[in-house]
Amino acid sequence: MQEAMINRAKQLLADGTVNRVIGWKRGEFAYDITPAVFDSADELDSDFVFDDFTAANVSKYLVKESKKEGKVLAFLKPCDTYSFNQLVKEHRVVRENVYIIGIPGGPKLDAEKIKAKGITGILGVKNENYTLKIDTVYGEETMPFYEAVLDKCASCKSKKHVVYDELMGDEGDVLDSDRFDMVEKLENMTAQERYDFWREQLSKCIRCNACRNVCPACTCEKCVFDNPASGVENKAPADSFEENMFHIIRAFHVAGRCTDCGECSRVCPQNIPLHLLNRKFIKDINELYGNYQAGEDTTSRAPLNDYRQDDCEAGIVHERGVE
Amino acid sequence: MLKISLDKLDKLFEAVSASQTLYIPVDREDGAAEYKKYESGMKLSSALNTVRSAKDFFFPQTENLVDFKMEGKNIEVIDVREESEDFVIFGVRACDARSFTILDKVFLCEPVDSYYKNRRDHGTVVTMACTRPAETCFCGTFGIDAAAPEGDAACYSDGESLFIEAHNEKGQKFIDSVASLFEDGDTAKLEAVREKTREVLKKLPLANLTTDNFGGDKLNEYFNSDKWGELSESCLGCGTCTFVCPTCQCYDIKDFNTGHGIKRFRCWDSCMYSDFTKMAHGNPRLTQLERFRQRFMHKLVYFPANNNGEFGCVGCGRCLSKCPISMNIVKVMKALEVK
Amino acid sequence: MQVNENKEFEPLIVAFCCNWCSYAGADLSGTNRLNYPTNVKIIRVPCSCRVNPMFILRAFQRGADGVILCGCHPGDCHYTSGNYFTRRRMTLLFSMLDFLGIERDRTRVEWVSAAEGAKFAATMNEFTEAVKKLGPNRRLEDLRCRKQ
Amino acid sequence: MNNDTLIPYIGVVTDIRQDTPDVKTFRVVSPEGGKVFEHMPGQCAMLSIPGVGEAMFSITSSPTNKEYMEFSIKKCGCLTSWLHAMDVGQQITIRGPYGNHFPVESELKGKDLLFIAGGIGLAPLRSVINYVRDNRSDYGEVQIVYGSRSKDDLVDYKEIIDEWMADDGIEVDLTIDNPQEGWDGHVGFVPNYVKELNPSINKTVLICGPPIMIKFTLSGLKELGFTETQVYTTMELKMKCAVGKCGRCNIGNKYVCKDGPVFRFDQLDELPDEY
Repeated sequence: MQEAMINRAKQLLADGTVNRVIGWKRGEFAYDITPAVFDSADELDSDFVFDDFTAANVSKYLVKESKKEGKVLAFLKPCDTYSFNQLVKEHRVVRENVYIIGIPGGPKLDAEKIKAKGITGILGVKNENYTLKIDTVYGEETMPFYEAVLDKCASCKSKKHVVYDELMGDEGDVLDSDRFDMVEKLENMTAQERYDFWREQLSKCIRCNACRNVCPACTCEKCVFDNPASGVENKAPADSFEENMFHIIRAFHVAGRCTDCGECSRVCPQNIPLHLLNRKFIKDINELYGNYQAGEDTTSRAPLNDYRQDDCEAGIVHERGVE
Repeated sequence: MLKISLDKLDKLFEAVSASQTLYIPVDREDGAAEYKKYESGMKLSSALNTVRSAKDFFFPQTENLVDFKMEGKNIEVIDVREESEDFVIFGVRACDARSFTILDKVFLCEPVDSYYKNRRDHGTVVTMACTRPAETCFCGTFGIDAAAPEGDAACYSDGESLFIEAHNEKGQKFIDSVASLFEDGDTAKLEAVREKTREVLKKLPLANLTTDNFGGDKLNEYFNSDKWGELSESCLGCGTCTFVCPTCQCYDIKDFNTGHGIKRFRCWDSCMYSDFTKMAHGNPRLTQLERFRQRFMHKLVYFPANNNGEFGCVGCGRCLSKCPISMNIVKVMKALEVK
Repeated sequence: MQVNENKEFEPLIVAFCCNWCSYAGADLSGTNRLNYPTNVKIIRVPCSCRVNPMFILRAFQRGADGVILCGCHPGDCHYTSGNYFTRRRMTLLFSMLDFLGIERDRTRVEWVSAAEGAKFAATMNEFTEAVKKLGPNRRLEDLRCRKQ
Repeated sequence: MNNDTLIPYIGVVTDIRQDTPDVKTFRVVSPEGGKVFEHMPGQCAMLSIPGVGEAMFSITSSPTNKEYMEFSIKKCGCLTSWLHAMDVGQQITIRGPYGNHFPVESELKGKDLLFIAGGIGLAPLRSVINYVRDNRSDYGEVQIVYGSRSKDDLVDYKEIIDEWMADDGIEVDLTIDNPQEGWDGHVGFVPNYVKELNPSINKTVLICGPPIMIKFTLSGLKELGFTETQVYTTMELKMKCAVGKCGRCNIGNKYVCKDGPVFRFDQLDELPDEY
């Protein structure tokens, strides 16, 4: 696949369709790839990579890239196309300046999960029939492929590309995923249990803002939490309240716009399952206002920009789930 | 050297925690390790390192500096400082132990930061030698021997027993306080383990990384390098690298109005944030390129220029594994280096 | 707020009231000499839709034990549709607070028209009682703001 | 525990003078009367209103003034707006003195001095000018070139006319950007005016003002034959701790709060261009 992508990118560069390519760049190890912009065929040949670790969603970079001179080629996985489409819908990217090639999605791997198995000193990772052969300074180790799959890929919602100019590989379908299982499990706990669960999780937060900065839906020019005039600016969670507030408000601000790409949880250095907050909103929206998938199209009204006269009352919260 | 059997470690922890607060790295459910206040039953993590570094103990993420009470036109200043209690941090790795030396250079130079010094004076650092370094480790680049860590006292494991030796008075005091649990031990096997660790260290992918071409004398050369644009291109501008870094020490001072007084607190800040240098009349670092450059220039050039060539990095590898886009000091050094 | 064994816990209730209906309703309950607890502090907003989730959270941060949002009845919004948006927003927000384990009886939305002085007083009495039963807000408070 | 520099003292504002439409000068003393601390010309202090913020301001009064300190502050951000809204008698917090100072006791001693200021840039220089006036025999000729947008924007206009101009051996050259009714002095930008005045190149120059003014004045001075080792300036960047620890006010490896704010231009030349 990587070879085919590089070749196609080189063609498009050569015929002038695009003047640069956004993709992933090889790192020091087997897994530490960096999103990067490639300007030339040489750069593509030496550094472009597409493998089991290229999980990073490059859609958000296109907010900036699409406003530059010329057209950029972007390789988007199915989940990335949802993010991109949502950005198109919000007029955050200039669609004409992006040439999209839809590429097959994951499942992608999480190096942290390999390391959590106690495997360290990793020199190389190979996938042989869904068994990972990991070459380390301490000898070769193996582990099942599926145990190292990123959480966001394990509950993949769709293999379908919602926007592209051309497609490489086969088109997939929207999947019947189990992504709301954990939300449901939490809903069925008691309030005290839920409170304890979230306190344990959110107290790990170091307010590095990685979740916000990587989020394709968080594209405000100036975030309320960075604005000294907002009265809620905070840099470090000085109190448990601030941990809660940051994550509630962040999830709320992307409610109805979050495509569930899972980047927030992927980048969290403290492994907080932030996607559960977003999925809770998605699940509520689906149940209360009808199924809605952000990024699926560019014309429908977002659930929070819309209403029906017979919407349920807020008191419905009292009637659902466990107290 | 004194030793204690590894299966008696909980006895040691019980004894230490009976007289003072003890912090040890423990495994979390998600597989990561973090320092926790020791309570009976906790097991020492075997992980190489914690996600958050040990700098928290001396330079916490937020701390109250001073309180103010405002009444009419008058202000009352309330000093909230209290003498810290004695505490022990057990199981600090060699890289983190060195980071304290670097933080000391900042906080203990005149005028001494009394908040930091207070904790530093009351904290005893007991280090633990590494036996299974990871591919992200490059402490050797900064002259740190992972098999012989610094700290007030150091521990080494040979797989059966834990050996301990003091490096200074504070460490000796710690050992004396629990001496009854230790016995004299033969270090032959330990030496073999250390030798093996050093062999592994030599084989690590970053073993050949050197700082020879960095330092204060190439300030403008590196500052004006044309690589910064490409390197910082995909930087998200989050603070992960700074917050997990054991040597990043920049902070912000902020006021919080509680409704019945003002709390002035300081908290970690990141040079990666857009408002780090923002003033009423402008910002000298307007783009991520400048902010990104500041972080690495500080560690590789400015810090050594001001501190006799000592670098502001200990090679712990946290930023290598935690950066959301895997852009880190190693990639910067390799791309930037001018021979 | 300190819980004193001798003294009954008195919750602090913040009520966001829209200018056109609920605030007038509160006024009416006053002119009709209907009692509602002094625990309730009213904040007047142009429309219930003005209330941002942040307002609710900050009320809790600053010491509120319960937050109630009152607006015109659906269909009667002075700005035509403001309260419809409020309804969706607050439903989702309250559901999220519930998801985080915050007691669900601490938050409420009630539609009170300018003519419903009695409903306003009754709602406030009822809500204050409900919050009183829950005790002080501990799960969504900012310890720095707690009065010693 | 020792006193920590991050814990401020109280200062009482005893006098507020409206200098120009957007500059006020505040007189600050300690609650017991007298100065809160001693300083040298060019040093700074952190002023704050708790709950609003804290920022670095240069001390405008001369150390030779034993009764009080003065700060000339232009309204441009959040804290300065609050300071401008204060009434006399208001307490603020103050800590310092921070940074280095103009070398009034070493390099500048016995020299002919040329002060060049633009707008609020006069504030840090006023401290030196008055220090020099009070120790007149230690220094040679003194020339002050000061310009601003208009006559109303000249800070300390009264003091300039009544005191500085009345002194023997001090030449004051004022200029404003555009012609204005009631102004019969020079009209034009500071850099050009300095060139017109053609000062003797034996003078040591102290310059402060907007960056663009400094840039053009400096190149003008070079044309006249001045060297960078003759020219001093004072800088400002965002500061939080004021003691070189919080890590944001650096230019290269130099911290403006600790190694500055006074720099000689040859020192600045060695540093990266990031200010």
